[in-house]
Amino acid sequence: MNFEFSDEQNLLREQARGFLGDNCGTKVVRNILEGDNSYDQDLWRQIVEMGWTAAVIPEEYDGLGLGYLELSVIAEELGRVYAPVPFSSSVYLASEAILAAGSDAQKEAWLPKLASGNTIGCFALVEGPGQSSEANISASVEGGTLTGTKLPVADGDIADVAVVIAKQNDSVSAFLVDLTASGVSRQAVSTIDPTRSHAKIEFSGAAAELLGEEDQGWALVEKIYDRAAVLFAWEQVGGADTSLDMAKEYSLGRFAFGRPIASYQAIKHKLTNAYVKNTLARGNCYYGSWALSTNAPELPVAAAAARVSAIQAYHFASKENIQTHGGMGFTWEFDCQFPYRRSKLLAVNIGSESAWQEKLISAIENERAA
Amino acid sequence: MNFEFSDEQNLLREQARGFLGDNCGTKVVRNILEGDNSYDQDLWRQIVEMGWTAAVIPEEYDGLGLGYLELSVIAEELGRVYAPVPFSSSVYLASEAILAAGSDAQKEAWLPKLASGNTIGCFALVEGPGQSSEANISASVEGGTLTGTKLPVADGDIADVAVVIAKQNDSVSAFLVDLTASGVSRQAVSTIDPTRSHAKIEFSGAAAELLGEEDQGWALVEKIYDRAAVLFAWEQVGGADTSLDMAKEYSLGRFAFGRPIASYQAIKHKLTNAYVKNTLARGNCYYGSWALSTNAPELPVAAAAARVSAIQAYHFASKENIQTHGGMGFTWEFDCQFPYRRSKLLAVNIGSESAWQEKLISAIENERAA
Amino acid sequence: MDFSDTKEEAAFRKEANDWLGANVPSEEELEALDDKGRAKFWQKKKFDAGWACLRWPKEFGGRDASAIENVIWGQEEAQFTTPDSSMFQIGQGMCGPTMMAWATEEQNKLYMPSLASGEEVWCQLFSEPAGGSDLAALRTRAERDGDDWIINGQKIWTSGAHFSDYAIIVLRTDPLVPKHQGLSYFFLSMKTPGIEVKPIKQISGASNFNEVYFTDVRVSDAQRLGAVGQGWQVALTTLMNERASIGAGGGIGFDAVFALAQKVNMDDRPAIEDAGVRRKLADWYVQEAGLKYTGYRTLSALSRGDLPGPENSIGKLVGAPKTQDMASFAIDLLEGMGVIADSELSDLANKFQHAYMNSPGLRIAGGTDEVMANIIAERVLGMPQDVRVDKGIPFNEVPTSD
Amino acid sequence: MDFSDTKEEAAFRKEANDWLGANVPSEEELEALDDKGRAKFWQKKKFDAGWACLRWPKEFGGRDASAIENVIWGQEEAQFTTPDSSMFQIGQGMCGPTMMAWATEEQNKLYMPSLASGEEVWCQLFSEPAGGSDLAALRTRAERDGDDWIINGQKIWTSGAHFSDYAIIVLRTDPLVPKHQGLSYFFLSMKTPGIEVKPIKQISGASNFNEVYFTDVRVSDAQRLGAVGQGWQVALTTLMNERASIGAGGGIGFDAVFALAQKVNMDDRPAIEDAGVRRKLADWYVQEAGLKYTGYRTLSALSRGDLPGPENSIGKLVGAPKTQDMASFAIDLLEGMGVIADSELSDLANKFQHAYMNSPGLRIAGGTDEVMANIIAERVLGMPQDVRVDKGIPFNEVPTSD
Repeated sequence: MNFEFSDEQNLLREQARGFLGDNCGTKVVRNILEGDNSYDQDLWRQIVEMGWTAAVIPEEYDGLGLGYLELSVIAEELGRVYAPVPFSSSVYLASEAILAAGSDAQKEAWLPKLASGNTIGCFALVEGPGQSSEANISASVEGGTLTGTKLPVADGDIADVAVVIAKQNDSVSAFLVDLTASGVSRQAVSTIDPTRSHAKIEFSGAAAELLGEEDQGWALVEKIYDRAAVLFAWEQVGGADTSLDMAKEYSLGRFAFGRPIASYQAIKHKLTNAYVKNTLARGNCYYGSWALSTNAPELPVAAAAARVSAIQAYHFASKENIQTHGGMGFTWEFDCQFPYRRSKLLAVNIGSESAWQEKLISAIENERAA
Repeated sequence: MNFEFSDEQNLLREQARGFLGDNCGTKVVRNILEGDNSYDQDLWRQIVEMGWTAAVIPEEYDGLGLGYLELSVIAEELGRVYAPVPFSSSVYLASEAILAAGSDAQKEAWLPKLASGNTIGCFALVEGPGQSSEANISASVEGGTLTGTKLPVADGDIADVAVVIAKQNDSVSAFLVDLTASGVSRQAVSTIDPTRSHAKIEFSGAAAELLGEEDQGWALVEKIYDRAAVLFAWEQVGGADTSLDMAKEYSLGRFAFGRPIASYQAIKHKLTNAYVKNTLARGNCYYGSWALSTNAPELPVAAAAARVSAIQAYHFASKENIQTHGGMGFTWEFDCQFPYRRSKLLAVNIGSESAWQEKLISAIENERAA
Repeated sequence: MDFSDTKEEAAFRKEANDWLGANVPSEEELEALDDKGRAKFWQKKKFDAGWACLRWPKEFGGRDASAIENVIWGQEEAQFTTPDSSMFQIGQGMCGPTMMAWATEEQNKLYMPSLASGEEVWCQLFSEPAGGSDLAALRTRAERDGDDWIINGQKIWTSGAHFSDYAIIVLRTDPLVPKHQGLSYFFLSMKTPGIEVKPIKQISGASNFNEVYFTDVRVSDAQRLGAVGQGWQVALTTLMNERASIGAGGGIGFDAVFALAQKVNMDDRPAIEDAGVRRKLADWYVQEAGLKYTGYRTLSALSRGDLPGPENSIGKLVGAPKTQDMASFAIDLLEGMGVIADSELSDLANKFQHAYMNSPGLRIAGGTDEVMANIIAERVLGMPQDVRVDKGIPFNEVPTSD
Repeated sequence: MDFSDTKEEAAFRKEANDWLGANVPSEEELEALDDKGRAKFWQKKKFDAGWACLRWPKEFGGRDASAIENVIWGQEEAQFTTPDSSMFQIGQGMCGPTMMAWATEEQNKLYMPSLASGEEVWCQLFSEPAGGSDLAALRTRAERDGDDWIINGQKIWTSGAHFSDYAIIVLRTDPLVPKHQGLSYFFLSMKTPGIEVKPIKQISGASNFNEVYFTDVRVSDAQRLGAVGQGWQVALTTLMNERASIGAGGGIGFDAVFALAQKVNMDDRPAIEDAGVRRKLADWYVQEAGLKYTGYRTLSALSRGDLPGPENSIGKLVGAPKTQDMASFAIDLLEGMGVIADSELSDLANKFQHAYMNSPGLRIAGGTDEVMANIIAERVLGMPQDVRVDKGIPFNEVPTSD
């Protein structure tokens, strides 16, 4: 029985934590929150240099050929510092989609560039309020050109290439679209977490290349979302742990009625509750990473369980971190806002808690019917 | 603005509380729990003598012609002491059904007897696990005789007359059945709360008289359940308050680490939580009683809100009362088991929390569509 | 049990409604004014006609009205579109009652009418950075200097400090005695030299509060309320009035989320058809309805002439976390679009995001969830206080983090 | 990260499985025996072959096995249908380790093998009526009398007292010093004159616990463990082993409620199709799965040779209320039939009702939810203890209710 990360993976974690501690403190995040940049380009360049964008891309496409356990470690550490970079869009979504469905030519064309970080990818599915579904996709491709609007697209204003889910011949397929080519107009949009960029992208006759087989677009969404869910969950668990740490540290130093507020049961039990949720979510993430890294048939259940528990843990920890801080917690000057914003952003990117609860039970039904 | 009970109603409450305090202490309830009787016949006789079974029955049928605010007061006080009597079956359900749907002859035949307490009524709808619905009624009436099994029927072994929901000519109607006549076989069944009797009733050719119009059986169920929900909710709020009182008293007298456990935030906040739930449920019950007593069109929303919040309040208060008591709380010898058992019984009699949450939202949709 | 007014109440309601119908200012009357100007214009108009601070004595600018008349006035005024008067709330709701309880008649005759008329605005200077829930742990010093006191220190969470003319303030006049015994209470002009006001930006982006710094600020001993060392008792007067004026917190409620659930899709059907959504909505509905009818019971008590008790604290305790939960859930219902903070792109998301970012403050300002729960446990249920390790200890010897 | 055994672990697993396959008693072997007889028969068989109390030293009846070998043994034994051994759990899990840490080698050689073999059963006499969560507030007195001590008082919540041969016990030997300093620790025969055992009936109807009364019970000073006044330190050895052996609480889980939801109808469809039911099931599933994989992480630590920490407390803290919630919800799914406690009438309701009535005990026995939360806050998160007003005060001067 070995349900832990290996020594090498733990070494990677140490390096990642040290690097991000030095280069992605809350000042870096605050600069993006308050400034005009969509992401931290210096940090992105350094992350690329560390090889993280290349981690799971096979060596034949200039990647490092590492596994998803390594990527899980990176995801947790990025989540821990709410890194303001387009990592999830480019790595968990765009690269994964091309890896999963791309032709050899497409892989050769894009994966080396995505691995090198010279190209940033994004995933364009959502077209407005409510749950996205195979039935409510409006964007459409005809004669190799794409028309329609995607809103919001995470990192859509930063990315060079998009995996776009659209209709063609009355069925839903995935397409690769070069966002720097003509027929693409995009606009950064303000969001609840300005430290992660989102865009509205309007396509008017943009060149679109089928990615994977026709009519397999929705299956690809589900496959990529299952895989990304594990990595998102690690980012969420990382952020949830940061929230708990912040709350604990503050409670130890803050005195009321002559003693630290950490000695009051209301605070102790609140943080115990956060600890329990974080620990359960982490357990589910371990299993999710195992399933992801071994391409196990259990992935749909494992990914949904990781995602649901990580959403819940991050939501609770980030809001109760503010509560533990009292008045200072909801000031702009304090850092409590970062995990609170990020937890909500991550909770609705790639599908909400309710959607994943439904996926979980459906996956369990499928597993048990098999 | 007068959203309180009147002085007369409060006087009735004082009398009821005094009477039940003297005559329905936990010893009385425990005797039913541990003994062979289905209910406390002495207590029932006294309740009848106080006129409570006659309260809302019109004077023309030998009732007192009081209003539903008075009946609400009685319900809360009965709930407060978990009285082991068939009051809800006979008064909130059987009498109400006859009042609502009975012909003049039926009213004359049954209401004076129900008012006098000489006859006890019950309401036979459920036929097994899961939600009862118009579609899953199997009991059927043909040529004036009833065949089928009802399980469980609250107070079915005690009652003399039953309002039975059954099929006739492929639609669902209500029927009056004399349970002392031939073709009726009944058996008391053990339940989670032995202080309130339940039975399995098998009908094999029992004489059944249509109550109300044919095909209107399900409409009658919904109408009677809405009305009964308010009164059940009052019983639940009464029991929830008793649970909170017990927990508070125990916490004030129980010392740990040199001080009363009532001084620990874990206990204080737990009981505050119970107080809040009880107060909100009580607020909803007030509105429910107003709607019930004035036959207001808001009754479906008001009743469902009272029922949902009262179920939640009683469940929470009764389980956390045990928790506050610690080890002694789950001993047979202590009284914490009474509200815990009763809260569950009342939560599934006349439909569960989920069913009433659904009714509530449907009623709100209807109200807003109108 | 009925919702009708008594005869007297009905007559009062009609009088109020008639006056409002004839006097609510039109948009033309207001168009040249900014928000503060509008608020002051309307307040002055009400004052001139005897409709300001209804419960106050007439001699101080009020109407000598009963509690239920005050509620009826509020209900009637809410029927009309009138300028937002919240800038007067702290002054008229908390400062005024404290002054009337503790200041001299001359002082009240001098200051109260212009507070009631809106000509002068007051704020409350209690909270301090090191205080928080432990309000009485405040440190801002006042040292005696002849007939004056010299104030040095910092207050925080002061609403409206930047536009206030006067303030009430609690100060530490003796750090050598136990916490509650070393405080004294004053009122002073916010124009006094040495006062500096700095707005605090919240995570919602708004700045509803200020920091207020005091550097050798001089206040006359004649402006002291209560005896030296009696500041805590005076502060309790203010706080009792605070609790009465704290609501369930603005923001979004059942109606907003219900409407959203009718608009957005879940699993290719309107979200309102999803049983899970319905259960959640049902729970929120019963909480809101429960609060509403508990409020009606409070009004009944007022109507009988009774005073509302501390059980009113449940409004904030229930309402603030509920607002946060509903906002969070509403954003989830919007799915990917839930993140959009641009009202031109998504008129749906904006108000829920605002509530999401604003609700953490609702759960803290005016008493945290935890403090409200303590208040209910102690004052309603009669449970004992937690152990107080600072009890009886000189303030300057109580353990602190610094 | 993989779930495979190391080579050594795999070999050990095979050895265990082989032995079990050849030696698990058949129903014929057992049919003449009652439950206790079956348990003792199987325990003796395991003991004779070296498969009892695996982690104990061989000289005391064990196997000198590692923690992970012990887990593997447990996993393999669970694959077979064997007699219920829970009657030995407290003796072998808590009393034995305490004896081996504190008793003399002679005593251990004398008593441990027959404890390991199941020939003798031990129980633990700690809790008292006035103690509860405040275990060290126990009052049962031991007074010195020559080479003996005389015990008077009452213990409570003693599992298995009525069939135990020996017991470990903590007693107050000095009420004039602070709580933790006046305790001493002994072991004694349950056959000693003056001991009376009375079962406690629980609300579930079962009697898993006893009250044990002591009237002038004489125990030799030679049976003292640790020094006089050192009883609390000895008790901590026992309690550390208790926490390691507390599980998430038996009862019902996701599978049972999922299966029920497939069987019963809601709104004329199987309840499992109801989105609200699905959301609740999803939440319970992720809790159970989270506990399971947290358990795997603990096993990994054992496999590496590390010891599990106090974070194990989350199993009970999460599991007990979850059992209560699920039981309550399952009864609701049954609607009217949920009340039926007659298994002939409703095979569905019975187990959920049992869990409903049993779960309040799970949330209390072995440490209440609140105590478990304190333990995690203090020992895992490193937050300070609550204020202790009884600290340093002679036990007989600590405030009590009587």
